[in-house]
Amino acid sequence: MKKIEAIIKPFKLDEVKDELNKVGVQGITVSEVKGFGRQKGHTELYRGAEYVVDFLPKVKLEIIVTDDVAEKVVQTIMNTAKTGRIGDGKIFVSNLEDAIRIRTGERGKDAI
Amino acid sequence: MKKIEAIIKPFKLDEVKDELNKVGVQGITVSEVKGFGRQKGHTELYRGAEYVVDFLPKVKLEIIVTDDVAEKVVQTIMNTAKTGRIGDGKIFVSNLEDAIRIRTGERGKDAI
Amino acid sequence: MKKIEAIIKPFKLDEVKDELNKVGVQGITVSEVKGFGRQKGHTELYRGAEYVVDFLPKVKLEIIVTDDVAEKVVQTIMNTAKTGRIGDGKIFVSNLEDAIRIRTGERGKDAI
Amino acid sequence: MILKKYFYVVLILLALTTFGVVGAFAEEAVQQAAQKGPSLDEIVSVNKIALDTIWVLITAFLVFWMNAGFALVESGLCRAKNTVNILAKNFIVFAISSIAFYIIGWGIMFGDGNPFFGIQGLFLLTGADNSPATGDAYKGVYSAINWTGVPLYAKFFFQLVFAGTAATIVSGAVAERIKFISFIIFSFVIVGIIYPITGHWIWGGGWLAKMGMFDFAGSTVVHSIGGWAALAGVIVLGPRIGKYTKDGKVKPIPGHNMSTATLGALILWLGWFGFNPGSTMAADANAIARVALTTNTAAAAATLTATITAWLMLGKPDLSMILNGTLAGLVAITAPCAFVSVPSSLIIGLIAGVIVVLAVVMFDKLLLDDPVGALSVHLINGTFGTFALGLFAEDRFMPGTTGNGLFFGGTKLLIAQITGIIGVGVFTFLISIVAWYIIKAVVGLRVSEEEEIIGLDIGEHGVEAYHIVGGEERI
Amino acid sequence: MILKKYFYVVLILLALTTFGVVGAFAEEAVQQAAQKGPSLDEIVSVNKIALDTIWVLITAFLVFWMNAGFALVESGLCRAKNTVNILAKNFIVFAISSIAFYIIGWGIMFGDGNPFFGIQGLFLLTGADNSPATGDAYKGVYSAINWTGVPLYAKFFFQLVFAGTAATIVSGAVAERIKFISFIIFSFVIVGIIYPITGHWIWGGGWLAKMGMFDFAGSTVVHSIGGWAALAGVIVLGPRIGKYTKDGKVKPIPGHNMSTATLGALILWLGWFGFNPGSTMAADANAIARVALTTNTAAAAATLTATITAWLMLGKPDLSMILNGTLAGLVAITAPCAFVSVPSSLIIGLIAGVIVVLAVVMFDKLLLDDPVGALSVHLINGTFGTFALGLFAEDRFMPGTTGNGLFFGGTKLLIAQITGIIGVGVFTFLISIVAWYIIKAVVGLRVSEEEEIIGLDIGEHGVEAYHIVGGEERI
Amino acid sequence: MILKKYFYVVLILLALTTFGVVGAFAEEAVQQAAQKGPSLDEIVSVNKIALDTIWVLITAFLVFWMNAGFALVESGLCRAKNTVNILAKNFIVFAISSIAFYIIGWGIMFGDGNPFFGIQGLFLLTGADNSPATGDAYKGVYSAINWTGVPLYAKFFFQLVFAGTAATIVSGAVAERIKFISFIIFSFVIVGIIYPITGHWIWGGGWLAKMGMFDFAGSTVVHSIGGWAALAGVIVLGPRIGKYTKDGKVKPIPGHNMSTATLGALILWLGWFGFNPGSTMAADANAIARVALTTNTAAAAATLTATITAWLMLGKPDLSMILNGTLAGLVAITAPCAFVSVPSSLIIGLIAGVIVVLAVVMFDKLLLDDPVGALSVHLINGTFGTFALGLFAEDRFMPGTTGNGLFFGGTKLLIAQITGIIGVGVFTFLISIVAWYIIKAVVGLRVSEEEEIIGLDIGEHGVEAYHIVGGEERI
Ligand SMILES: Nc1ncnc2c1ncn2[C@@H]1O[C@H](COP(=O)(O)OP(=O)(O)O)[C@@H](O)[C@H]1O
Ligand SMILES: Nc1ncnc2c1ncn2[C@@H]1O[C@H](COP(=O)(O)OP(=O)(O)O)[C@@H](O)[C@H]1O
Ligand SMILES: Nc1ncnc2c1ncn2[C@@H]1O[C@H](COP(=O)(O)OP(=O)(O)O)[C@@H](O)[C@H]1O
Repeated sequence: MKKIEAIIKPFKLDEVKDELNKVGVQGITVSEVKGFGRQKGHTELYRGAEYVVDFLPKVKLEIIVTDDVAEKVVQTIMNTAKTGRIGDGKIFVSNLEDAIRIRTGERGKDAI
Repeated sequence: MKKIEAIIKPFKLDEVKDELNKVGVQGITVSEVKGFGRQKGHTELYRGAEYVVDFLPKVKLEIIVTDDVAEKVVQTIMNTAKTGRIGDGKIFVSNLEDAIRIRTGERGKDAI
Repeated sequence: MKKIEAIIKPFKLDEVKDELNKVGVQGITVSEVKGFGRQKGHTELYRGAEYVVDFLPKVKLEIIVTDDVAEKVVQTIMNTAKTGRIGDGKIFVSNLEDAIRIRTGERGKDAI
Repeated sequence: MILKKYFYVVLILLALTTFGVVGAFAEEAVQQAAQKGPSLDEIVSVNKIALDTIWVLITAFLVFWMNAGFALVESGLCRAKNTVNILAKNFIVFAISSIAFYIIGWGIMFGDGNPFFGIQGLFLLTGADNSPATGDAYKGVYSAINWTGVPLYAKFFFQLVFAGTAATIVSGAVAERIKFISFIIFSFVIVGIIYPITGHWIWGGGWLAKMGMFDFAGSTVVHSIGGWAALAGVIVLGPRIGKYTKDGKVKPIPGHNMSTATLGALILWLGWFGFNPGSTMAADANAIARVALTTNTAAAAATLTATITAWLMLGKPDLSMILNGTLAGLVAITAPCAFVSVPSSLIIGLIAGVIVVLAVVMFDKLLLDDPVGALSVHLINGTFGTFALGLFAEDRFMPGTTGNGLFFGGTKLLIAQITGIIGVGVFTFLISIVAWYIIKAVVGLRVSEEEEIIGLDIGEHGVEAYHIVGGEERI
Repeated sequence: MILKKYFYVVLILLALTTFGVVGAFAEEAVQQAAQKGPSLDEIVSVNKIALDTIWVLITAFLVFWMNAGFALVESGLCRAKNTVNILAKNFIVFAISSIAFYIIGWGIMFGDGNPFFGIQGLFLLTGADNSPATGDAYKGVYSAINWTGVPLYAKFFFQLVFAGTAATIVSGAVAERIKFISFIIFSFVIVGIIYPITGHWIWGGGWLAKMGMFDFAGSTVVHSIGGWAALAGVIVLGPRIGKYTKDGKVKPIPGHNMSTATLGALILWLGWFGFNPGSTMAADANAIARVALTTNTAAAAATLTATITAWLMLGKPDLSMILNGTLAGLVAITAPCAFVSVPSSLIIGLIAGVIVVLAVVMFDKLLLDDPVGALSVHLINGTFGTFALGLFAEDRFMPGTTGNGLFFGGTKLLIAQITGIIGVGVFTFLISIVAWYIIKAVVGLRVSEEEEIIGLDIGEHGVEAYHIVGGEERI
Repeated sequence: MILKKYFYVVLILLALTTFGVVGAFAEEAVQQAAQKGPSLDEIVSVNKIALDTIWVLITAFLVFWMNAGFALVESGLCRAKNTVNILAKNFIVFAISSIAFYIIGWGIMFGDGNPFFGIQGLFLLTGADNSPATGDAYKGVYSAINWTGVPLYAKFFFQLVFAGTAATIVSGAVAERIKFISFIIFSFVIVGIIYPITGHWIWGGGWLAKMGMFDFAGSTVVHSIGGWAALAGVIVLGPRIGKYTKDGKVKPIPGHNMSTATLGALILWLGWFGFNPGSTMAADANAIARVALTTNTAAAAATLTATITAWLMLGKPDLSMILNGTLAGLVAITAPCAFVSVPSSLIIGLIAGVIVVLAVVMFDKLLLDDPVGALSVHLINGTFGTFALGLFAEDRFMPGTTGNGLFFGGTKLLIAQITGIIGVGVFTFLISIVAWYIIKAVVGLRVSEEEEIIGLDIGEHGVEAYHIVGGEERI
C-alpha cells in the first residue's frame, strides 16, 4: 500500500475530491496546513508597521491506496490541482506497511 | 521504529489517550482533520439552499513506538476507538528510520 | 528522499524556518498540532471545577529533502528549536519514495 | 417526527393569524386625549405625562436590550456547536413573549379580577381604559396599574419587556439539550400563563400585594419565577451528556466565547438601569436617581465579592464567576432598589456576590446541570433580594409603602416577603413541572443523544455558527 | 493603479478641508433663544422644547446605534476573509454620511425649493432658521420641517442618522466584491444627492408630499431607496465568484459568525425604537407609545412567520431567515407605524415575515447575489410597508393627515402610495445605475478575481480579521 | 506568592465591608423634597428637575456603556491568549471605580476645600447637601457642582461613570503583561485619589478653574489624566516580549478580533453622545443639540482624515487606525464641544485624525509599547482638544464662560488652557510613576516571562477565551 500526501491550494479541494472519487478513491483525510515555498507570502500591515506572512494557507490530503492505483491517484491530483501558477503544491508518495479498519478489524487492502 | 497514525472520532480521543497511556505510550501528537469516507456527511441548509458537507471532523493521532509494542498500540486503539458504527476510522502503520529528542539529542529508541 | 517531521514549540517556528532557509531548504509545510508527552499539561479552572488540559499546542513541520541534506536539516532543527526544557519536541525521519511538483509534473529530486 | 413538528408550527401559525384578524377589528381601547386649545395648566400636565412616558419607553428599550445580553451570556458560556440554537432560542423568545403577552398575558396579570388572576380585559388589550388618567380619575379594567400616569400602550410595552425576561432566564438553564420546538412552546406557556398569574398576585393587586409584600422591580416577579421554571426544566431534562462522571464528579464544559459572554453581561448591567429605575414608571427625579445608584452599587459590590470569593475559594478569579457575581448583585437589588439606602444596597451586593459563587458550586454538587448559572443568579439571588427587602427597607424612601424592614424595626414586611417567596416558589415550580412533563409527553423535550454530541446547530438548524479559521471557508 | 487611488483620496481630503474652512467662517444659522427673566409661560414652553429635544436626540442616538447592527449583520453573514473590509465599510459610511449630509444633503432635502429638490440654505446648514419656532412663527428656509419644535441642530442630527442608514443598506448587498474606494464614493453620492432628492419629494414638501403620500419613518424614504440603489449595485457588480454554478444552481456561502449577526439584528431591533417612535420628533405621549408598540408587534409577528415559513418551506428554522424576518417586519411597519392600529401592525408583520423568506429565494433564482438579504428586507418590505400604509391607515390616529386606507374606506391614500413607490423606485434605480457605471468607468468597481478569492481583508486592508485559534498567534 | 495574593484580596474585602457597614448607618445626605399640594409653579419646576434628571441619568447610562466599548476595543486589538484577562480587567474596573469613587473619590473632587482637593463631605457621600437646589439656594458642601439642578445621587452617578473611564484608559496601554492584582490596585488609586485631585482643580472649583481654564466634558480631566497615568505605566512596565527587535524595529502584533474591536469603537462613539451632550447636566435644548452635533462632526471628520492619512502614509486604510481616528476626534472635541461652532468642530476633527496616526507611529519609534493606541488617542488628543478649546472657543455659545479663543480674538483662555495641560500633566505623570513603582515593589507589576508567552488567560485565570473550532470542543 502507498500513502499519498498532497499539498494543494485550498480552493481546489472540492474539485480534487470529486475527481478522486471518480477514480475510485473511497477515503481521504484532509487537514489545514500552512505552506512555505517558492511562492512568496504576502505583506500585511498593522498600525503602521509591515510584516511578511510567509506561510500561505494550503490543504493537505492523505490518501491510502493499494499499490496498483497509486499512480492513477497521483495523476488525478496532478491534473486537477494544477493551475500552472507557482504554489500549486506537491505530492509525496511513501510506503505503508499496514492499514486497519477500526470498525471491523480488517487489515491491509481490505481496510482501505 | 513504527509510526502509527490513527484517524478516530473526536469524542473518543480522551479515552484512547488514557488507554494508550496505560500500555506505556509516552507521547502522542494529535491534530484536527476532516475525513471523507464511507460515512456520509450531512446536509446543511443556508438561506433556502442545501449543501452537503462531505468532510466530517476527525482526530488524527501520530504515535511513534518501537517495533515490539506497535501491535499492542494498534490493538489498544482498535478496541478503544471502536463504536461499531461506520466512520470509526482507520489505523495506518509505516516504518520510521530515525527519531531524535530535540532537548537532549538522543536518537532512536531512546528518543521516544 | 527523506521526510523529516519535527514537532516543536510554536514560538520557535520563525527562527527554525529562518535557519532552515539558510541551509537551503526551499519548502516547508507546517501544521498546528497538540502534543502529549513528558511535559505535563496545565490545569484549567471553570466555574469551580478543575480539569487538566493534557494537550499542549505544538507546531509540526514536514520537510522533504534529498538524502544528502537530511542530516544537516535535522541538526539545524535540533540546534534552533532547543531550549533545553522539557517539551522541546521530537524529530522523526522516514523514507520517501517519490515527490511530484504539481505545477510542472517534475518528479523526484527536481520536485523538491 | 417531521410531520409532528409541522403539525405544531401550523397550529401556532393558525392561532396567530386568527388572533391577529380578530384583534384587527376589535375596537381599540386607548382613548385619544382631546388636545385642542389647551390651558397652561393642561400643558404642564401634558408635559408631565410626556416626561413620564419617555422615561418609561426609554427604560423599556433598555430592558428590551437585555435580550441581547442574555443571548450572548448564554451562547458564550456554552459550546460552539450549540451556538446557533442558543441564539435562535434567545432571539425568538422575545417575539413569542410579545405575542403571548399581548394575546392573554397582560389581561391575566393586570386585568381586574380575583386575588389569583385577572378576569376583565383579558384578550388583546381590549379592556376599557382611560390612561393616562390616574388614581380616582381612572376608569378602566386595569386598575392595579393605574398609579402611573402614562398611556396604556406605554404601560403594556414596559410590562411586556419584563415578561420577556422571565422566559429568557429559563433558556440558559436548559441550554445545549432542549428541542427548539419544546422551548418555544414552554415560552408561550410561561409568558402567557405562568408569569402573569404570579405577577397578578404581587403587581396585579392580588393576594400577596394585599398582604403587604413588595417587590419593586421583580426579584421575585421576574427572576425567581424564571428561576423556578428553569429549575423544573433542569430536573426534568437531566444534565448534559458528559457533565458529570458516573461517580458524581463534575467535568467542566467551558464556555466557547468569553468575549461575547462578557459583552452580554455588560449589556445586562446596562439594561438593569432600565429595569430598576424604570420601574418607577414615572420620571420622579429623586427616586430614579436613588434607584440608579442603589442598583449600580449592589452590582459593583457583588462583582468584587464574587471575584474575591472565587479567587480565595477556587484559586483563580474565574471570569464567568465575576460575570455571575455582577448579575447576582443586580438580581438581588431588584426588589429592594427603591426602598433601601445606598449603604444598604452596598451590603446587599456584597452578600449576593458571595452567595452566587457558593450556589454555583452547590448546584453542581446536586448534579443539577445549569450551563450558565441561571439558577444561582436568578433563583437564589431573586429569593435573597426579596428577603433582603424585608430586612433593609426604610419607610422614609417611599413613605406609606413598605414600612421598615427588620433591621429598622419592622417585622410585618419580612413575614409578607417570606410568604411571597414560598407561595410563588411552590406554585411556579409545580405548574412548571407539569408543563414540562406535558410537553415531554406530546412533542418530546430532549434532542437525541447523537444530536447532542454532534451539536444542536446541525441537528436543529442545519448550520454551523462559525467559519472563522482562514482556510476553512475555502475547503 | 496605486496612484489613481491616491489621486482620489487627495481630492476628497482637499474638498473636505476646503468646506471645513469655508464653513468655519460662514455665519451660523442657529438663533440663540434669549432667556433672561423668563415668565412661567415661557418656562413651560422651554420645558416642552427641552422635552422634545431630548426625545429627538436620544432616539437619534438609537438610530446611530443601528450602524453597529448593520456592521455586525453584514460581516456575520459574510465570510471571515472579508470581515475587516465589511467592518471598515460599515464604520466609515457613517462618517461619510455625516460630512456629505452636512455639506449638501440636508439642503437638498429640506431647503425650500421646487417640488423636486431644495434650493435655499443648500450648503453647510447655513440657511436662515429660527427653530424651535414652529408653524407660522417659523421664519426660515427649512420650512418643510418646521412642524417640530426643536432646535435646528436637533433636526439636522436626527435626519442625519437616517441618511446614514440608506448608505449602509447598500453596503450589505454589494459585500465581498466591491472595492473599498468605490463604495466610499457611492456613499458620498447617495447621501449627498440621491437620498436627499427623493427625500425632498416626500419629507421635504415635494411633489409626493403634496399628492398626499405618507411615509411616517421611511419605509420608502430610507429603506426602499437604499434597496433600489443596492439592486442597481448588485446588477452592475454581478454575483460573487462561486455563488451560482454555471447551470444557475445556488451554492450557499454560509455566514462566518452567527453570534455577531444575531447581535447585529438585536441592535437593529433596538435601534428601530429610535427610528420609528423618534420620527414623531416630539415627545407626544400617546403617539410615541403607540408607535413603539406597533413597531414591536410587527417585528415579533414577522419573526414568527419567517421562522415558520422557513421551517415548513425549507425544512429547518434557519437563523439567518429568522433574523431577516424580524428586520422585514421592522421595515414594513416603518411607514405605517403611526397611522395604524396595533392589530393592523400584527397583520402587517405576519405578512412581512412570509414575504421576506420568499423574496430571498426569489432573488437567488434570479441570480441576484445579495449576501445578507438586503434587497428582500429593505427593498421588498420597504415597498410592502409603504403599500400597507395605504391599506391599513386609519384617520383617527393622526387626524387630518393620512385619511383612511383602503380597508377602512379610503382610496386616495393608496393611489398616492403606489405613485410614490413607483416614482421613487424608477428614479432611484436609474440614477443609481448611472452612478455605479460612472464609478466603474473611473475607478473600477470590483476587486480582482485573485483578491476576491484570497479575501478583501488582505487585498484592500492588508490585514486579517481573526487570530483566534490557540497556536496561530504563536506561529 | 499565592499567599501574598490572598493577603491583599482579604485586605480589600475587609476594607469594603467595613466601609459598607459604616456607611449603612451614617445618615443619608439627600433631602427628600416635600411634595404635598404643589402649586403650578412648583410642578413646572418639578418637571424641569425631572427633565434634567432623566437627561443626566440616560446620558450617564450611555457613558457606562462605554465600558463595553473599551473592553472590546482593547481585547480585540490584543491577542486571543490574553482575552479573558483583558475582559476581566475592563469588567471589574468599573466595579472598583464605583466603590472607590463612592468611598473617597467624590469627596476629594467635589467637596468644598482648598484649591487642590476637597475636604468636606469626604467619605461616602455623607456631606450636607440640599440638591436639587442650585445657585444661592444651595446649602451644602459640594458647591462646585451646585450649578446643575438635579438630585445629589444623579450628580454622583454621572460623575462616577466619568471616573470609571479614566481607569479604563490605562487598561489598554498596559495590556498583555500586567498582573491582574496590580491593575486592580492601581485602579483603586487612580479613581480614589489621582483622578479626583486633578478633577478638583478643574471641575471642583480648584486653582485651574479659578484661573479660567475650561474643559467641558473632560479632554483633560478624564482623557489626558488617563493617558498620563497610562504613559507612566507603559514606561515602568516596558514593552511586550517580541514587540521590538533588538535594533528597535517594530514587529507588529496584530489584534485577534477586529469584529469586536470595531463593535467596541461604535459603542464608544455612541457612548460619547452621553459623555459630551450629557455634560450639560441639564436638558438645555440648544446646548445639547449643538454639543451632539459638534461631537459627531469631529468624530466623522477625524475618521476620514485618519483613513486618508493611513492610506497615503502607510499604504492601506488600516481598520485599527480608522477606529483610532474616530476616537481621536471624539477625545479632541470633548473639551471644546460646547464652546465651539460646528465648522470649528469639523476642523478640530480633521486635525485630530491626522495627529493620531502620526502619534501611533511616533510612540512605536520611541519603543513605548501601547497595544491599543491609548496614548495616541487619549493623551495626545486629550491635550490637543484642551488646547484647541483655547483656539476655537467663541463666547456667544455660553456667554460669560470661556470668552473667545485665540482665533476669535482672545488670548487669556489659551494661556489658561496651556497652564492646565502642563499642570495636570506634570502632576499626574509623577504621582502615577510613584504609584506604579510602589505597586511594583510590593506585589510586582509584570507577569512572568513564561506566563506572558503562554498567555495571561491561562496564567492569571486558568481558562481560555475561545473554543470555537469545530472539533476542538470534542477533543
Ligand atoms: N520540500 C518541501 N517539503 C515540504 N513541503 C513542501 C516542500 N516544498 C514545497 N512544499 C509545500 O508545497 C507548497 C507549494 O510549494 P511552492 O514552492 O510554493 O510552489 P511550487 O511547488 O509550485 O514550486 C508549499 O507551500 C509547501 O506547503
Ligand atoms: N483510504 C483512505 N485514506 C485516507 N484516509 C482514509 C481512507 N479511508 C478512510 N479514511 C479516513 O477514515 C475515516 C473513516 O472512514 P469511513 O470510510 O468513513 O468509515 P469506516 O472506516 O468505518 O469504513 C474517514 O473519515 C477518513 O478520514
Ligand atoms: N512517541 C511519540 N509519538 C508521537 N509524538 C511524540 C512522541 N513523543 C513525543 N511526541 C511529541 O513531542 C512533544 C514533546 O515531547 P515531550 O515528551 O513533552 O518532551 P521531550 O521530547 O522534551 O521529552 C509532545 O508534545 C508530542 O507532540
